[in-house]
This record gives sequence, structure tokens and C-alpha cells, in this order.
Amino acid sequence: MFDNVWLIPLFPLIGFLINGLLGKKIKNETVIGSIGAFAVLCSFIVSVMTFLKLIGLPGEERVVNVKIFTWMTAGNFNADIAFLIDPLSCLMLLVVTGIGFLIHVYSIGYMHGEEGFYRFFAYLNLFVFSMLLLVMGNNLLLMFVGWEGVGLCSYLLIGYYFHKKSAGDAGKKAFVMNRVGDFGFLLGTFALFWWFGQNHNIWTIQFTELQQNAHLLPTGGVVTIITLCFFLGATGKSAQIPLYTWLPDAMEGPTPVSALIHAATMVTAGVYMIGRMSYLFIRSPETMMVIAVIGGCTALFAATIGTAQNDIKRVLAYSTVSQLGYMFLAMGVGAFTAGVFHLMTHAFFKACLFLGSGAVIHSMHGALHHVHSHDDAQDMRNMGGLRKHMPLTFLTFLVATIAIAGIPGFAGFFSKDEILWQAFANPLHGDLNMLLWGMGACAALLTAFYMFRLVFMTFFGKCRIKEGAEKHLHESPMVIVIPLIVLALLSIVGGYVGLPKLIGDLVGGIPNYLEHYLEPVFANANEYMKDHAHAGHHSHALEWGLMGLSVVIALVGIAVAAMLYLVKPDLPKKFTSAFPALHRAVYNKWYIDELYDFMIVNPCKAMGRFLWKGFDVLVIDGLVNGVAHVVMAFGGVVRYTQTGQIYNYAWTMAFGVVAIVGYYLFK
Amino acid sequence: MENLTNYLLVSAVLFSIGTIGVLTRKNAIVVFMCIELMLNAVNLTFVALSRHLGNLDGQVFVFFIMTVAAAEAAVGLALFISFFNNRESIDIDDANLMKW
Amino acid sequence: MSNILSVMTFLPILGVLLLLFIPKESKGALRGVAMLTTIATFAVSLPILTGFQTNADFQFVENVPWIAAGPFAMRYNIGIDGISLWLVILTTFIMPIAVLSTWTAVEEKVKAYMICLLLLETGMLGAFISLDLFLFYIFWEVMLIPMYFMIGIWGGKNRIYAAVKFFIYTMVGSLLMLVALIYLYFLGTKAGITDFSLLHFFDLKVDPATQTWLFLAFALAFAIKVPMFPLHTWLPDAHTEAPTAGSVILAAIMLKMGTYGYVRFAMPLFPEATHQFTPLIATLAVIGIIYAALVAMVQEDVKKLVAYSSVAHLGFVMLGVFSLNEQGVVGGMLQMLNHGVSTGALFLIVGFIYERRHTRLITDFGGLSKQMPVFATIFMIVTLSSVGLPGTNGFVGEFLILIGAFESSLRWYAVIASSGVIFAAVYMLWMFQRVMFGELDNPKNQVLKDLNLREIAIMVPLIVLIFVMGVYPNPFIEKMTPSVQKVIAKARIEPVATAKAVAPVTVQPEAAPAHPAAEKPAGH
Amino acid sequence: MDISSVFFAIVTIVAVVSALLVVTCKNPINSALSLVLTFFCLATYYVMLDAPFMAAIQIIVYAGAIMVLIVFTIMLLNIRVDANKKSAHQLVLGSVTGVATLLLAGLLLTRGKLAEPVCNITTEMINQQGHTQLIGKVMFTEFLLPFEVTSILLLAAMVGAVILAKRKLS
Repeated sequence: MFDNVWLIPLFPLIGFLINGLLGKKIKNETVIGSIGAFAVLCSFIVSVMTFLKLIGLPGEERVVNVKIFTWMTAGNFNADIAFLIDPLSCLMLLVVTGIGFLIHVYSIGYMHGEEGFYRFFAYLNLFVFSMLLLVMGNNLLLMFVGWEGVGLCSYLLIGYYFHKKSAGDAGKKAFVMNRVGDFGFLLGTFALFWWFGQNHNIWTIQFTELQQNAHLLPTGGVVTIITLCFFLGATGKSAQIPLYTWLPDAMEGPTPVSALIHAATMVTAGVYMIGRMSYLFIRSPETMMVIAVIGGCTALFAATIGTAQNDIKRVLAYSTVSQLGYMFLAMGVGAFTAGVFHLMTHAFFKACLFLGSGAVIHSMHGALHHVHSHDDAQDMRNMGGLRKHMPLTFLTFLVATIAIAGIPGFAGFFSKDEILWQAFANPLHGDLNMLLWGMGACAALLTAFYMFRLVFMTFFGKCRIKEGAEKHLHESPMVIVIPLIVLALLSIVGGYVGLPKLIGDLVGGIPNYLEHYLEPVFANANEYMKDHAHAGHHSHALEWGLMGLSVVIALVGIAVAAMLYLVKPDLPKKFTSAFPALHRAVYNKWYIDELYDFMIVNPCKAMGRFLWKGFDVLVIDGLVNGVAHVVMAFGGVVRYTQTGQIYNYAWTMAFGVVAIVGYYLFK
Repeated sequence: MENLTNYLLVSAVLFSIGTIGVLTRKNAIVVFMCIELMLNAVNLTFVALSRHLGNLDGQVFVFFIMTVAAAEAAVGLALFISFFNNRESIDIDDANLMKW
Repeated sequence: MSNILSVMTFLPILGVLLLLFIPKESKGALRGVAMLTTIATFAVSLPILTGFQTNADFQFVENVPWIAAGPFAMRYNIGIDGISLWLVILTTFIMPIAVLSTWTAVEEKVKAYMICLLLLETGMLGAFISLDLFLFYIFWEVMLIPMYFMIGIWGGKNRIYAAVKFFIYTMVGSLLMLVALIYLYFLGTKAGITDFSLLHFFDLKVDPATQTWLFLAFALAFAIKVPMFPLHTWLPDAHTEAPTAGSVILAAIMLKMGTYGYVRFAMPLFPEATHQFTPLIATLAVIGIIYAALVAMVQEDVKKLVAYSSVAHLGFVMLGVFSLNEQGVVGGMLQMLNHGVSTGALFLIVGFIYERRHTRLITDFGGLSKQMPVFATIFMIVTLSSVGLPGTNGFVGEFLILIGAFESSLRWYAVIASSGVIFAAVYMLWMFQRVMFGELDNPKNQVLKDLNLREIAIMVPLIVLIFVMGVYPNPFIEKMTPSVQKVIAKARIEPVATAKAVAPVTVQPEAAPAHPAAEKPAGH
Repeated sequence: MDISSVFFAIVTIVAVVSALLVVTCKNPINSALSLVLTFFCLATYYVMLDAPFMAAIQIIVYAGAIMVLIVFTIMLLNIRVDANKKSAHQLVLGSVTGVATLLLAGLLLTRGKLAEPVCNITTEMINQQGHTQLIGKVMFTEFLLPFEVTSILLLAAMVGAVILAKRKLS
């Protein structure tokens, strides 16, 4: 029935091969771009068909494994190239291919005239392919293939402008940090495979089989170790503390890349993975707590940094890190549906934000180029008042900003509020709930603040661009604007699929479609949670109250931003001069990069250098050469017996003969 | 026919004289001649013993030794000439390239 | 053809004879004949691959008396099984590439060079197919000499030092092996074995104390060849100084001789000792992985960096082989092939830029991507394969090794070794970045030409193989599995572990509730 | 003491004295001439040992060919008197070794036991058939292959000598 799902990843792969191998020959940008976009569109269509088929099935039959071929078999280890179609993966398929398609279309306009245009589209298609493998893989190993594949594409695309050293560095940093995470992923896979095999003789890494046997797992103990390993993988991919520093640097890549990879899809892979293995994670309260706390901390921490950045993309990058923190917070408190919900809405509005910022940068870049200025096109201090020049971009951007800030009616509100409520109400972590909720709420405040700071600095006020450049600012072409509009619309309506029960009941019993839809995926985990945690009772009034509170928080954030950046633009300066150390620390991202350099990178290099020059060359080779020198020295002494005088040799020979014959004679 | 021992004794004496010559003289050609002397001493032993045993194999061997000596003379003397061309000397002490 | 193995092995010698009759000035003819010979050898090896039956027996066996002096009987006993099959194919596959790679790089003494290459091929093939210990030893030594000359004559600046170091290191090891071999023979004569046949020695029961010493002697010889930490220092020197083809062959095939030696000889012959030394060897392997990675990170010379990465990769192989379960050993065997392909390719790549710029220092390059896009693409793929990215061959091997080691008693070693994947990414990508990315600011680099057709032709088969082995490794695994199982059965002495690792049970979905007894979580 | 013993003694004295002269003469020419004398003495011994053929080739090859070669070389190189730079320890060591050799040979002679004669070639046979014929029979039947091989040896020596001596002379 789902026999044709292999088409979904196949199309981008074909697109990648065509553009990668022949792109240089094709030259025509429209053709290249169309091939790339069309490949993803095909995938999207197949995905929609698959989705429709899936929801046509009764709930309990909505998990389907489709095997393509056996990948490797060694002993009791077996891995297939096989796809898992279930509500979760199907949702992700739609998000990835849908947003992917929009961003491909956008890129045709955005990347116009760039050197290596074909390369960009080839990489982008390869990324979609890898991401689809990650999402659809029915076993840990295939997921890992996608997992590393998206990391590779991220590396390639961040380093797209490879002649810039910073781009190369950023790409490498992303890859290596992801690899640290992958290390955890691998260990988790090993440990899980081994534990099941050793104790229950179930040698498998397939998700459905693991789920069926999840009841064999103990609570805590080995599961904690396994899940922590997996979580390490998630922190790497999804840019959580302590492995988040690569994501802001990743903004070196072209903006569509930031939108697709570093906002909408790849970075959410960690969330997806936890969702995929919720039955595993739920069995370790310790891990769940770690996830929740780290998620909360990241949300808050990244938000603080976001308030002081001037680079438009960096603000968005820290915002992404912060929002990912939200998702992990949701996962950590056991609100898997809420996490996935936020993943989806975040994909809409953050993609919209990134693409909007891309449009701004594009326009700024063109204008600055006209006046031969080398000002930074991404620095918000050079912008301002852009809403007059780019009304459509502004409008879509504003919609997305409202969505992320959590104003009721927009997508972000529903998902974010759901997370905050779950953090507060979910019984899993007992007394920690208040703290988690507090962190989430603070982050929400900061989010509203810095996002509107961004909007105000960019689109409002006086235009601060270099003189003469202002008249060159213009709205982007339709190929760029249309994706923006689509995404903005999604940012508005996207939230209504997951209407909270409270509101749903109010407006006439509209159910929470998403929760219902995802039910089969998280059933195992939810059941377990029901059995092991005592659900507290909270009144509707409390829920309403908290909802109201979060709206107030968002409004306060907006108001502060308006105050500082619209009404009294000189206030921030006063503030920074009042607390220079604090500002410097925040501006420099709390010096985390420097700390990593100091604690890990430099010691590693020093160690390497020491081992090479000190151990390899000095000790080992010293020993080896030392032996040789001893032998040579000995030879140097012995060689004095070789006088080079023929008569010496002759005499020695004659004497030898005499001596030997004499010996036998007198013996 | 003389006593075999006498022949062997003469041969020994000649061999020893040749040895002394090889070991004490420096002129390469004289050394070479001394080697010939030693070879001849050995030849004498062969012939004497062959006669004693009544078997001609020893004498055939002498024949071969002579062949070798002839070849040796040809090559050896050519070497001396070549050496002399290079070093303006025939003193074996000057053939010391193999010295450490 | 029943003697196809012999034909394959000695075909290069025929090529050598042909080369002798070609005047040394006609370089084109010399190269052509060498090329044709290696291609012919590859062609001859293909029927072996297709005709190979997937079972644990030795196939294509030829066994005739050879040297017999009294009771001392050596036989010309050759054959092939799943373990040597792929290594033989790898050898015949790499050789034409190696010949092609030096088409223009070697201009002096072409004749001698080609003769060396062909002799080397015979030596390597012979060593892989020998079933007679003494025959193996002879081929083992035959390999050594052409390589010595290749480094010593056509090498770089410091070639004499490197060549002698290589030679003496290997010689010390093989001498010990010879002693052990003779001792083993005398043990065999007491038990009624009259020849050096490996199959006979497999049945020989050696007491554990003797095993220890014999294993040590064999293990040392192989450890030098692998090379394992701390016996690895000849490798960076040899690789750096050797000409490209030399490096390629050294990395792709000759290093495998060491690991192959463990699988074929040291482990099945001395199971108790293997068991005894597993922790030591695993420790050295893991140290090698981390150590080589750290050292590779700070190298200034591209070739040296690749050489150190070899040490790390072979550390993985050793770890897999000594985990003594199917995943581990199969992974190790696969990794041998993978390393042959990807590191061979890396050396070729280094050769390409060395030929153009006559330098290998990383700092002399930068921004080459712009100037040489095809080269950049190929380099990127090979780099990723070496890093072990899923989808490429490197991943399959590494993963199986690690999962195998994790399942065996080497669990914690596997954990540490896994961190090697991080380091691998660091040093390879850092190198790649410094060479290929950045500004193209060196004027000498601005005039570099992209790869020509010959060079692309060299790389394409390797690239294809990288992906084939990464995406569909099963055919490779299937052919070697029975032999690997046999080796494991011989080398493993823990009955406890074998009892647990019963046949794999893939759990059927409906079978899941049928485990009510196991519902209680097994305490850990 | 019969006549043959007296003759043997005389020949021996001449041989030993001329051999000593070979070693002691300062001028190589004198040494060479003394050596020729020694060769003649040896030829005489061969005659006394019923080996006239050996005596003949002794004269022809040694005294005739080899010595002529040596004398030619000496003259070609125009070597004068051996420079007087003998080192004492060389002289002493050489002499001691020589004397030791002699003593050892003497000891061997007195202690050793001679094998019994095989006696298939007797004086009568030599007298009847002729020494040359007997040698020829052995050489061309039993030792044919070595005999042929010596020809190759001589050829090689000839080529070698030509190449060695020719080089640099031009």
C-alpha cells in the first residue's frame, strides 16, 4: 500500500545527481533551480498522497514498515534500508518537503548570479534527501545515515562561500560539534542493541521492534545511560547546551540554508529523535529531567544573548537555539505532542523570519553595492525604516514575529502556551515544575523583546543606511515574496491544528487534531507516564490564568522593545554604558566560544603537538634510532680491525690457517 | 725413486718460503710471483702423491691448477697495469681504498 | 582452470620478463606493458571472484611438493577463502591504478620501477594465497625488497633513512616470525605433521605457555606491519618519502598483510594466547586510534597526516578483529578493504597536488577549490569516506567494528574508540579546509590545472567503490562470512560467550506479547 | 747414498736457494729469473716422478708463458728497485707465520699416515704406453667436462685482461 514511498527520497537524490554531475554544463540558472525545486515538489506531492493514505487508515494500523533492501548483515546484526511510515514521520515529511520546496523556490531568486549556483542546488537537494532518510528511516542506523548526511550538507552549505575563512571555520565547527553528538548517538545505538541482545536475545535496532519490546526495559539504570547518550546526539544536532555554539556561526551560509537547515528542519532532528523513541526516554526520569532542564536553560540562555546581537541573522540564530530549547523542555516534561507541535509551528514562522531577513539582506546588499560601500549588509545598525521600501516583506516578517512572540491567534501562541502549561502542570518532575515554567516564561519575555527589537531596528525608525543607498532599496522579486507569503499564512493558521482543549471546548468542541493524530506514536510513552506519575489536578481557572499571564509577558516584552527602540532610541546606549561588563559579556555570547577554545581545542592541539614532537619523534623514534646508533657505534669501534692493508688481511688468513690446522693437530 | 716424504718436505719448504714472500714483500708483482711459488709447491705435492698412489687424478688436477694460474696471471697482471695507471705505483700498501 | 591462482600470481613475473626485453629508453612501452600486465592480472582474478563458492573451505587449492630435504618438506600449497578473497581482489584492483598513477610522476629508471611494481604484486598476491607457512614467509619477504627499492630510489629527500627504517623494522619482525615458524614446525613433527601446511597446524594442540611465546613472535611481526602503536613510526616516514604508487600500495595492501596475518595465522593458531593478549592488543589499538588522531591533527605535511590517519584506521581494524565475534571480524575485514580504497585514494590525491606543486606542506596551499573544482569534489568524497560518513564505505566498517567490540568483552575500548570518529572529523576536515578552502592567495596556486583525464580515470573506480561498498556492502559481507565464522570458532575459547550468542532472533511483531516471563526488567 | 739421491739433493738445494732468492731479491727482475730457476727444478722433480708430460707443460706454461708475461709487465711498468720501506713487524710476523707453516707441515709429515697405494698406474705402464697418452685418456674421458669448462675460464680471463689493461692506457 505504501510501496511507492521510496520515491520520496529518490526525487531529491535524482535532483542532486543531475545538478551535481551536470550542473556545471547546464549553466542556465532557471533550469538548474527548476530541477532542484521540482524534485522537492515531487517529493512533496508523494508525501501528501502518503499522508492522505495514512489518515485514511484506522488509528492502530497507522504504522507501516516498507523494506527496500537489506543493507548489511553480520552475525546477529542486521540493518535494512527500510522506511517507517507513521503519523510522526509523515508529519515531518510534509514539513520537510513542503518548506523545502518553498525555500528552493525562494533560492532561485535569492541565489541569482552566485558563483556555483548549481552546487548550491545540488547540496540543497542532497540535504532534503538526507533529511528524508533521517525522518523515514525505520531503524537507528538508517536514521543515523540521514543524521550524518544532514550534518554533511550543513557543513557543505555553511562553507558555501568557501573562500571566506570564517565560512570554512564555521562549517568545520558545525560538523565537528555534530560529530560529538553523533558519538553519543552511536554509543546509544550500541548500548541499546547490546542490552536487548544480551538480556533478551532480541538483536534489533528497528524502531517498531524496539517499541514492542519497550516493556522489557527497566526504569532508569541502563536506560538512563542509553538515553543520555542519545540526548548527547540530540544536543549536537539541535544546538543545545553545551553543543550549541556552532549554530550562530552557521549563519555564514547563504540565508535560504539558514532557513531550511538551521531553523526549520535539521536542527529539529534531535526533537524528532526523542519523539521517535519516546518510549525509551520516558523510562528514565533522570534523563527526562536532564532534557527538561537543559532545554529550559538553553531557551533562557540563548535568549539573553539574542538581546544584544546586531547581526540580523545572528539574532535569529539565537532565537532558533532558544526555541529549540523550548522543544526540548516540552520533550523533557513528557509533552511530546507539544514539542512536535512547536517544532512544526516554529518551522513555519522561523523559516518565514529567515527568508524575510534574507530578502532584507539581499536588498541591503544590492543597495550598498550600488554605492560601493563595504558596510555590513546584515548589521541592523545600518538598517531602519525598511517597511516603506519593502512592504510585503515587512508584513510577512511582522506576522512571523507576532507568531514567535506568542500573541494569541497566531501559531506560536498555541504551541508555546501548550509547552508552558505542560511544564507547569505535567507531573513528571514534581517540584521542578515551577522552575521549568519560570525559565520558559522568562525566555518568552526575552523572545518577545528581542524579536520586536529586531523588527523595530530593521523596519521602523529612520533609515540609517549609507547615504545615497536608500533609493536603491526595493522589494524583492515575486519568486522570493511568494514563499514568504505562504509561510506567513502558515504561521497564522498552522496553530489551529493543535488547539488546546480548553479553547476548543469553548468554541464548540473542536478537538486537538494534532494530539489525536500523533496519538499512536506516543501511546506507549503516555501509557507509561500514566502508570508511573500521579497526574495532579489543576483547575481550568489556573490554566486560563497562566495563558493570560503568558500573553501579558509577551506584551510586556513588546512594550519594552517599543520603549527602547521606538520611543527613546538613546536609552539602550545609556543602558550599555551603565553596565559595560554585562553588555560586553552578553554581546560576546558569554565568552563560551573562548571557553571551549581554552578548555578543549587548544589542549587537544597542544596534546597532539606534544605527542608528535615529544613522544613520536623523541621517545619512539629516539629509541629506534638509539638502537641504530648503538649498533653503529659498536661497528665504529670494530672497524678499526679492518686496516685496509692487504698484508694484514693476508697475514690474518695465513695465521688463521696455521692456527686451525695446529688446533686439529694438537687436539 | 726418491722417498715420497722428501718430496713433500721440499714442497713444504717451498710453500713456506712462498708464504713468507707473500707476507713480507710489498711489490705486488713479487707478491704475485710468490703466490705462483706457493702454487707450484702444491703442484709438487699433487704430483708426488699421485705417483705414490698410482693414480693420475692428481696430475690432472695439477693441469687444472696451471690453467687457473695462467688465467690468474693474465687477469692479475692486467689489474696491476690498471692499478699502476691510476696510482703510479705497484706497492700493495697503496691499494688501500678499502681502509676505514 | 584449476591453477588460476598460480596464473594470477605469476602473471606479473611474466610481465617482468617482457619488460627485460624492452630498452629502457622507450618509457611509453615500459609503462604500457606494466599497465597491461596489471590489467591482465586483474582480469584473471575476476573468475576467481565469480567462481568463489560462498563457504568456509579453501578453494582453487593447488598443493604440490616443492622443496623436500629429508623430513623437511615445504609444499607449494595455495588456496583462497573468504578472508583472502577480497584482499586478493583488492590487490589486483589497486595495481593498475598504482601503475597509472605514476605515468608521469616517475621519469627516471622507469624500467626498474615497473619491474619493482610487478614483483611487488607477485609478492603480495602470493602472501595472501599461501597456505603453507614457509611459502607465506617467502612471499612475505619478497614483498619487502621491491618496496625497499621503491622508497630508496624513487623517494623524496629523506628516502634512504625511510627505506632503511622500513626495511629494518619489518625485518626484525619477520625474523621473529621465522623463528616461531621453525619452532612450530618442530612441535608439529613431534605430533606427526611432516610439512608446513597451515591446515595441519590448525589441528595442532600447543600448550598455553608455548602459545604465549609463539603468539608474541607472530604478533610482533604483524604488529609492525599493521602498524600498531608504538611500532608505527616507520610508517609516516615511509609514506612521506615513498613515491605515490609506493604509498598507495603500502597503505592499500601491505598494511593489510599485518591484520591479515592476525586473522589467518596468529589468532586461529594460538587461541589461548589470543585470549590472553586480547586486552593488551585492544589497548594498543585504542591508544593508536586516539594517539594517531591527535598527532595527525597537528601535522604540517599532508602525506604525513594521511599516514597517521592510517594508523588510526588500522587501530579500528585491530579492535574489530580482536573482538572475536562476527560483527567485529567482518567489520575489521571490511575496514581493511575500505582503508585500502579510501586511504589509497587519499595518497593518490596527495600525489596529484605534489606532482603539480612539488610540496606537501598544508600552508603552501589554500583555496584550491576555486582553481580545481573536479579535484575538490573528488577530494571531498574521499575525505568523507575516510572520516566514515554513512553512505560511504568507511562507515560500514567502522560501525560493525564498534558494535562488534561493544558486544564483546572490549566494551569500554569500543566506547573510547568511538570518540575517534570525532577526531577523525577534526583532522581530516581541518586539513581539507586549509588546503581547499580560503583565499587563493598563493600565485603558484593560481595557475594550477584541474585533474586531467588520466587522473580522473584513476579516481573514478575508487569513488564508485566507495559508494558501492557504503550503500550495498552485503555482497562483500556474504562472501567472507563463512570463513570468518570458521576463524572465530577456532580462535575463541570462551564457551560462555558462545552460548549466549545463539542464532539471531528477529522478533516478530505478534511474538512480542509472548514474553510475559521476561516482563520483569532484568536488573542491571 | 746412490746417484739419484745425490741428484735429488742438488736439485733441492737449487730449488730452495732460488726460491729464497725470489723472496729476497730487491729487483723484481732478479726475483723473476730466480723463479724461472725454481720452475725448472720443479720440472726436474716431475721427471724424477715419472711424469714427463707434467714436466713439459710446467716448462711451457710456467717458465714459458706466465714468466714471460710477468717479465713483460715488469718491464712495461718500468719498475725499479723495491723502495726500502719494509716494516719490521711485517717482516717478523710474516717470517714467524712462514716458519710456523713449515713446522706444521713437518709435523704433519711425521705424524701423518700415508694412504696405501692404489697401484693401477705403475711405472711399467707409464714406460709402455707413455705418460702423455695415459693423462690424455683420463683427461678426455673422466674429466672431459671440467676440461671444457677451463676453456671458458680462460676465455673469460682473456676478455677480462683485455678490458682491464686497455682502459685508461689510451
